[in-house]
Amino acid sequence: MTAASHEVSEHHDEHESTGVENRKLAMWAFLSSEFLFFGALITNYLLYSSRTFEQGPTPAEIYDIPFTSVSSFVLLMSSLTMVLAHNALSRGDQGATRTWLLATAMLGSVFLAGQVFEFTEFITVQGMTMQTNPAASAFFVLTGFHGTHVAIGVIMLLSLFGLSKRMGGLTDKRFLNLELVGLYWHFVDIIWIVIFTVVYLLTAVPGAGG
Amino acid sequence: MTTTTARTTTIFRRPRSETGFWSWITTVDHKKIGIMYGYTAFIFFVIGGVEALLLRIHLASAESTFLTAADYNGLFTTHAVTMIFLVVMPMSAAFMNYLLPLMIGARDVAFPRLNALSYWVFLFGGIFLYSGLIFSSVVPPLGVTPGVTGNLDPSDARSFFGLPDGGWFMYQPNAGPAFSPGRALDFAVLGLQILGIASLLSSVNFIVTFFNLRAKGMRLLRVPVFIWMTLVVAFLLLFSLPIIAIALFMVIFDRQFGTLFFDATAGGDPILWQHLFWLFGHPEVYILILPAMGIVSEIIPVFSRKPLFGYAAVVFAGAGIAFLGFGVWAHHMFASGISTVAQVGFGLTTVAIAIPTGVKIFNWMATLWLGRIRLATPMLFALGFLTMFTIGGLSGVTHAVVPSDWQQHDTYYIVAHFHYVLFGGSILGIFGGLYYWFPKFSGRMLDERLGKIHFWLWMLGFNMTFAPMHWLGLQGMIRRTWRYDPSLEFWNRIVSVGAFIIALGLLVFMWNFYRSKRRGPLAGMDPWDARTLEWSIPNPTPVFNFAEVPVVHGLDEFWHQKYGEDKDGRPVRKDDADSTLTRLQEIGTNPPNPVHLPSPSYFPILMAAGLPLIAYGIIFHLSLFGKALIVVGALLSLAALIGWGSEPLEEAHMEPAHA
Amino acid sequence: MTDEHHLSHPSPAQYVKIAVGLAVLTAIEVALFYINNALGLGWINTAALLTLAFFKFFVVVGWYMHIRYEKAAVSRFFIFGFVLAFSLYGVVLIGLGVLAATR
Amino acid sequence: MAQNRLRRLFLLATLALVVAGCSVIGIPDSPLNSLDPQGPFSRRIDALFWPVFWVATAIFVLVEGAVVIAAIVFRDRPGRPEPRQIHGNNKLEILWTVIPALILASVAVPTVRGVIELTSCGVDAYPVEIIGHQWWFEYRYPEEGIDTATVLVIPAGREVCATMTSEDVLHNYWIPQLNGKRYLVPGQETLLRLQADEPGEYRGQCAEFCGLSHSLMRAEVRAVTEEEFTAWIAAQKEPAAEPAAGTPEAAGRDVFLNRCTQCHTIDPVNVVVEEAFNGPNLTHFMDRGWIAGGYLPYSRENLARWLSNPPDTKPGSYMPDLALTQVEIDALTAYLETLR
Ligand code: HEA
Ligand code: HEA
Ligand code: HEC
Ligand code: CUA
Ligand SMILES: [Cu+2]
Repeated sequence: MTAASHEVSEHHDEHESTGVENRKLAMWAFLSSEFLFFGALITNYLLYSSRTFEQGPTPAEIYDIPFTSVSSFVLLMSSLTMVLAHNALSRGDQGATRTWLLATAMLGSVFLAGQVFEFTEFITVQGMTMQTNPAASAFFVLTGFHGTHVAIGVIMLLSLFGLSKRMGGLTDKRFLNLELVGLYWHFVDIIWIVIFTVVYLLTAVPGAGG
Repeated sequence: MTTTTARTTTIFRRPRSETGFWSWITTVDHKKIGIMYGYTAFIFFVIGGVEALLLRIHLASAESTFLTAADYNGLFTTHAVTMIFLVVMPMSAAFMNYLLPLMIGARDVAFPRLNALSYWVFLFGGIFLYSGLIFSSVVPPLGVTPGVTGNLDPSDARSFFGLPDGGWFMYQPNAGPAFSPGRALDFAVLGLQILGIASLLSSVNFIVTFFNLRAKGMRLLRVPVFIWMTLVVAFLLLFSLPIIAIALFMVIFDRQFGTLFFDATAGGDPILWQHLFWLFGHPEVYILILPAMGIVSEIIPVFSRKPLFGYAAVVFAGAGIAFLGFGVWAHHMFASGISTVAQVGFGLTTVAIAIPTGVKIFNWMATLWLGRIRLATPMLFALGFLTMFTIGGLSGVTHAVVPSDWQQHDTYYIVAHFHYVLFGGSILGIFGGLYYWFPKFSGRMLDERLGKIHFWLWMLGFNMTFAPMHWLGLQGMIRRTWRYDPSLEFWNRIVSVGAFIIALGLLVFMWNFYRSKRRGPLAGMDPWDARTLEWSIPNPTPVFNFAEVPVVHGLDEFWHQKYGEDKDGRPVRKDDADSTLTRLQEIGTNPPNPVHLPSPSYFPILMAAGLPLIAYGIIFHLSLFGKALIVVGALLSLAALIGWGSEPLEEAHMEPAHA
Repeated sequence: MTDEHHLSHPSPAQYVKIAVGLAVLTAIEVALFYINNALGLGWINTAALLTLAFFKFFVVVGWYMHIRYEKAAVSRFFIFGFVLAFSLYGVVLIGLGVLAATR
Repeated sequence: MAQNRLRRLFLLATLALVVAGCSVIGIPDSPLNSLDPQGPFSRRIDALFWPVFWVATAIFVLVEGAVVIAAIVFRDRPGRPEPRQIHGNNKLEILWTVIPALILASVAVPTVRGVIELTSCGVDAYPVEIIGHQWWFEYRYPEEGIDTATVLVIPAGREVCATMTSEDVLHNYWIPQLNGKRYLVPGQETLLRLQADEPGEYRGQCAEFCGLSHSLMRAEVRAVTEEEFTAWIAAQKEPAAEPAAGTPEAAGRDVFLNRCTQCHTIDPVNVVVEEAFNGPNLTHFMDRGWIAGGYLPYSRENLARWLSNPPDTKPGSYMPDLALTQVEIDALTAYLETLR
C-alpha cells in the first residue's frame, strides 16, 4: 500500500460513511444509470419492431434463435467463472483466480465472436444492414452497444489477468479491482438476459430460427 | 508509514508546481477546479448573452434585415445551448465543486482526478461545440434538381458562421440529415455528448463524496441544503444523462451512418425523439434550478439571522421536485398529438410539482418572517430569486392547464416562462451565490454599492425584457420567429432595450469583480456571520481546507460554535466566540499537523483531450484523416488512462479492514 | 475482504448449482419459444418469458453480484435505477402505442 | 426602505403596464391574438385560461406582497433584538402544502374536462385534410376531391375536423382565434377541430420551428356562409379557364407549361403526378388572395417580386429562382390572374 493511500485512510474514521468503498459505490451508481442507457435502446427496438416497413427484412424475421441461445448460454456461464474468480481471490488462491479470469475473458470473446458472426450473417446473407429500416437500425445499435460493453469487459479482464502476474498479484487493494470488474461483467450479463428474452424471443416471428 | 511512491512506474514525473499556469493544468484540487469552472462558465455567459443581444437587435423591428434567417436560427440555438449547458450547469458545478467538500468538512471530493477530468472534458466539449463555427458549414436543404439554378445560394439561406440551427431541442426530422445537411448540427450533437460525459462523471463523484466523506457527526439531516441539492442534482444527472446520450447517439448515427431512426419516409418516428429528449429535458430544467434553490436556502437564513424554517421539509421538497420531475416530460408535447390519456396524466403530474415548490417558497418566506433582515447584495439577489422565480413558476402552472398550453405552446409566452425561471431563478440565484461566496475564494469583499446597482439594473432590465414577452406570446408572437407582425413592434422594442440594461448590469458586475478581486477590503474570516462550516476556515480557503477535520454536532454547526440561545430562543453570542474564531483562524493558517493532499496529475487533461479528437474523427469519418483522428484520440485517452492507473492512487480513501 | 457481511457468501459449489439453475431456466425459455411457435400461447408466453427473464436477472444480481450481501445503500441505488428505467420507458412505449392499442 | 418601494413599483408597474398598456397606448391587437376567441373551441380554452390566470395572479400578489412586507417590517435596524430561532412549525407547513394542493385540484378538474372535450372531433364534423410542406399548408377536401393551399375555406357555424400530416418535417397548425395548435407529424396523423361563429378571415401561423422560412409559413381560415361554401366548392371543382390564343394570358400559359409544370398543377393544363417537388396547386390561385404560403398579400408587385426570385422573399424556398425575364413575369401575371 502506498504512503498516500495509507495516509488518507487514517482519516477514515472521521467520516460518516456508508461503509462501502468509494470506488465500489461509484460503480454501483454508474451501473444503475446504465439501466436508463440500455432501457432507451431496448425501448427504441421494441417501438420499431412493432411497426412494419416497406424495406425488409426486419431482425425479427431473420433471428437464428438456436445460435443466439448458445451464445446467451456462453455469456451466462461467464458470470459463473467470474464469480468463481472472485471467490478464489477471496480465499487467496492466486492460481485459481487467474484461471477463472482467463476463462471469463475467453467466454466473453466467444460471445463476441458469435456476435460478429451473427452480424456478418445478417448483413451479407440476409441483406439486413443498419440502413435497411428503423428496426434493423435499432437492432444493430442496441446489440452493438452491448457488444461494446462486453468488449470493454474483456479488455478489463485481460488487464486484470496481466496485473495478476505483476507486483504481488491481485491481493490486497487490487481485490477491489477484481470485484469492480466483476460487478461490471455481471451487469453486462443481466442486460443480455433481458435482451435475449425481450428482444430475441419475444419479438421473433414464428418460424424464425426454425 | 513508508514512502513507496517512487516504486510505482509513471510515464511522466509527477507535476509539482503549486502556482502558475501548470498548477492549473494539472490541479486536482476541488477549489481550483471550481474556480476554473466558474471563469469558463462566465466567459460563456458573456458569449451566450451577446448572442441574445444580437437576437434582440434583430427583433427590434418587425421586418429587420439585421440577421439572415439562417443566422437568426443559428443564434437562438447556440444561445440556448450555451446558456443551459455551458453557463448554468457549469456555474452550478463551480459552486458544487468549491463548496461540497467545504460544507461537509472534507479535504476534497472522493475522486479528485476524476473531478479534474470532468472539468477538462467540459472545457473541451464547449470548445469543440464552438469550433463548429469554424469547421462547419450550413447548406440550405437542396430543393432543386440539378440543372435548375437558383436557390442554392439565396442571400438569406446561408449562415455566415457554421451555426447549428435546429433549436436547442433539435426536433427530428428537421435537425436530421435530410433537412439539416452540413456539419453544424453534428458539432452541436457531439459537443453535447461530450458535455454529458463531463456531467455524468461529476455526478458519480459527488454522490460518492456525499455518502462517504461527510465529517464525523454530520448525519444526513445536518447536511446544508445546498449540499442536499447537489446530491439531488447528481441523481438527476445520473438518471437523465444516459437517456439523452442514447438519443444523441441515434441522431449522430442517423446523420453520419445512415440509420433511419427518425426518418419518417422510412418509417422512423419523430415523436420518439420528443419523448427521449424531454425525458431528459425536463429533469434537466430542475438540474438548472435546484442548485440555485440550494444557494438561496443558504443565503436567506444567514441574512435573516434565523435558521431555515422547516429545514427537513425544504430538503424533502427538493428531492420531491426531482422525483416528480421525472414524470412530467410530456408537458412539452401537449400539442404534438399524444393521446388524451397522456395529456391528462401529464397535465396532472405537472401541476403536482407546484406543491413541493410551494413548500420551498413558503418556507423561505417564513424564514424571512420575524427575522432581522440585512439587505446586503447576496440577500437582494436571493429575494430577487424568490419573487421572480415565483412569477415563472406560476406561468408554468398556466401551461400545465393543457388546453391553455395549446394556445401558449411555441409562443413568447413560453419564452417568458422559461426566462423567468432560468434568468429570474437560476441566474439570480447563482449571482447571489457569487456575491455571498466571493470572500470565500478571494479573501476580499465585493463592493456593496456597485452590487446594489447591479441588482437594481437587473431587476429593471430583466422585467423589461421578459415581462412583455407574456403579452407578446398571448398576442400570438410565435417563438423562433425571424419576422413578426408589425403590431407587435412596440413591445419588442421595449424588450430589446431591456436586454441591453441587463448587459449594462453585467458590465457593472464585471467591473466590481475585477476591482474587488485586487483591491477590495479584506474579508476576514466570517464576514457575514454565517452558519455553515465553510466559514469556519480562513479566507481565501487554504489548500488543505480544514487543518483539523471538524466534528459536527448539529445543523448550522458553525453558528452554534458562536451562538447559544437565551430562554426566549434568541441567539446570544458566546463569550468565547471571538476566541474560537481567532483559534480557527490561527490553526487554519498554520496547520498544527502536516497535511497530505492528492498530488496533481497530467493525465486528466490528456485523457479529456482524446474525446474531441474522436468527435472530430466521427464528423470527418469518410476521409482517411477522420479515421486517423478517431484512432489517435482513442489512443491518447487510453494511454492517459493507463498512465492514470499506474500513478499511485492517492485519492482513493481506502477503508481499513476493520471498518 | 472489506465489505461487511450479513450472510456469508455462497461456496463455489453453490455458485455452480446456481449456474446450472440459470442454464435450465434458459433452456426452458428457448423451449417455450418453440412451443409458442407451434401452439401460439399468446400472452401466457409473454408473461412466462418475462417472469423467467426477471427471475434470472434477480438471481444474478442477488447472488453473483452479491447484492443480497451488500449494504442497503447499494441495493437501493440499483433497484431505483431499474425501477425508474422500467417505468419511464414503459410509459414511453405506451405513449407511442406499442403496449396498448390506442395512441 | 426607499429601495423596497422602488422594487415594488418596478414589479407592479411593469406588469400592469404590459397587460393594460396596449389598450392605453392604442396599439392594435395582433391578427394572431389568442385572447380573442371567435369559435366554441377557442372560447372553451379562453374560459379555462382566465380563471387560472387570476388564481396565479392572486398567489403572485400574496407571495410578492409578503416578501416586500417582510423586507420592510423585519429590516435590520439599530436596536432591533435578535430574532427568535424558529426552526419550523408543522401545522403551518402542512397548511401550505394542503392549500396549494386544493387549489391545484380545483384547477385540474376543468383541465381534464377540457382535454377530453377537445381532443376528438364531433361525429358529423366536416372533414378536411391539412398537409404541411416546407413552408406552406396544403388543404384537401376528401369528399370533393379539391386540393388547395394557404387559405382554408370552411362553413361558419359548422365544425370542421382536420386530419393533419406532414410531407417533410414537423409543422404546427395554429389559428389562435379558432383553437389551440396541433403538430403535423410526418408519417402520422393528428386531429384538430376548427369552428368559427361568424363568417370572417382568421389568420394563422405555423408555430413549430420547421427550418429557414418557418416564420413566414402562414395560414388563413376563411369562414363563409353555407351558401357561399357550396358555391365555393362548385367553383373549385371547375377547371381553369383556357385563355384565347394570342392573348398575353396565353403567352403566360405557355411559359407556365415550359417552366412550372415540374411542381405546379393547373387543372387541366398540367397535373403533377410525380410528387417529388410538389408546389401549391394553382388552379384557383386568385381565390386565395395570398402568395407564398400566406406571407405576402396578393398584388401584382408582390407576385412579380415572388416570381423574380422566390428564395429572396422566402429564404430557402423550394421554388427556385427560375431567372424569368420581365416579359415572362408579365405574361405569367396576366395568366395567373385569370385563375379565379
Ligand atoms: C429552471 C427551469 C425551469 C423550471 C424550474 C420550470 C418549472 C416549471 N415549468 Fe417549465 N420550462 C422550462 C424551464 C423550467 N420550468 C423551459 C426551459 C421550458 C421550455 C423548453 C423549450 O420549449 O425550449 C419550459 C416549458 C414548460 C412547459 C411546456 C410549455 C410548452 O412548450 O408548451 C410547461 C408545461 O406544463 C412547463 C411547466 C412548468 C411547471 C408547472 C413548473 C413548476 O415546477 C413551477 C412550480 C413553481 C410554482 C408554481 C411557483 C411557486 C409555488 C407557489 C407559490 C405555491 C402556490 C402555487 C400554486 C397553488 C399554483 N414548463
Ligand atoms: C439560462 C438560460 C438562459 C438565459 C440566461 C437567457 C438569457 C437571455 N435570453 Fe434566452 N433563451 C434560453 C435560455 C436563456 N436565455 C433558451 C433555452 C431559449 C430557447 C431557444 C430555442 O428556442 O431553442 C432562449 C431563447 C431566447 C429568445 C427567443 C428566441 C426565439 O424564439 O426566436 C430570446 C429573444 O428575445 C432570448 C433572449 C434572451 C435575453 C435578452 C437574455 C438576457 O438575459 C441576456 C443578458 C445579456 C447578457 C448577459 C450579455 C452581457 C454582455 C456583455 C456584458 C458584453 C457587453 C458587450 C457588448 C454589448 C458588445 N432568449
Ligand atoms: C421546383 C419546384 C417549383 C417550380 C419549378 C415552380 N414552383 Fe412555384 N412554388 C413552388 C413551391 C414549393 C411553392 C411554395 C413556396 C412557399 O410558399 O414556401 C411555390 C409557390 C408558388 C406560388 C405561390 C402560390 C401560393 O398559393 O402561395 C406561385 C404563384 C408560384 N409558385 C408560381 C410559379 C410559377 C409561375 C412557376 C414557373 C414559372 C413556378 N411557380 C415554378 C415550387 C415550384
Ligand atoms: Cu412549418 Cu414552422
Ligand atoms: Cu418541462
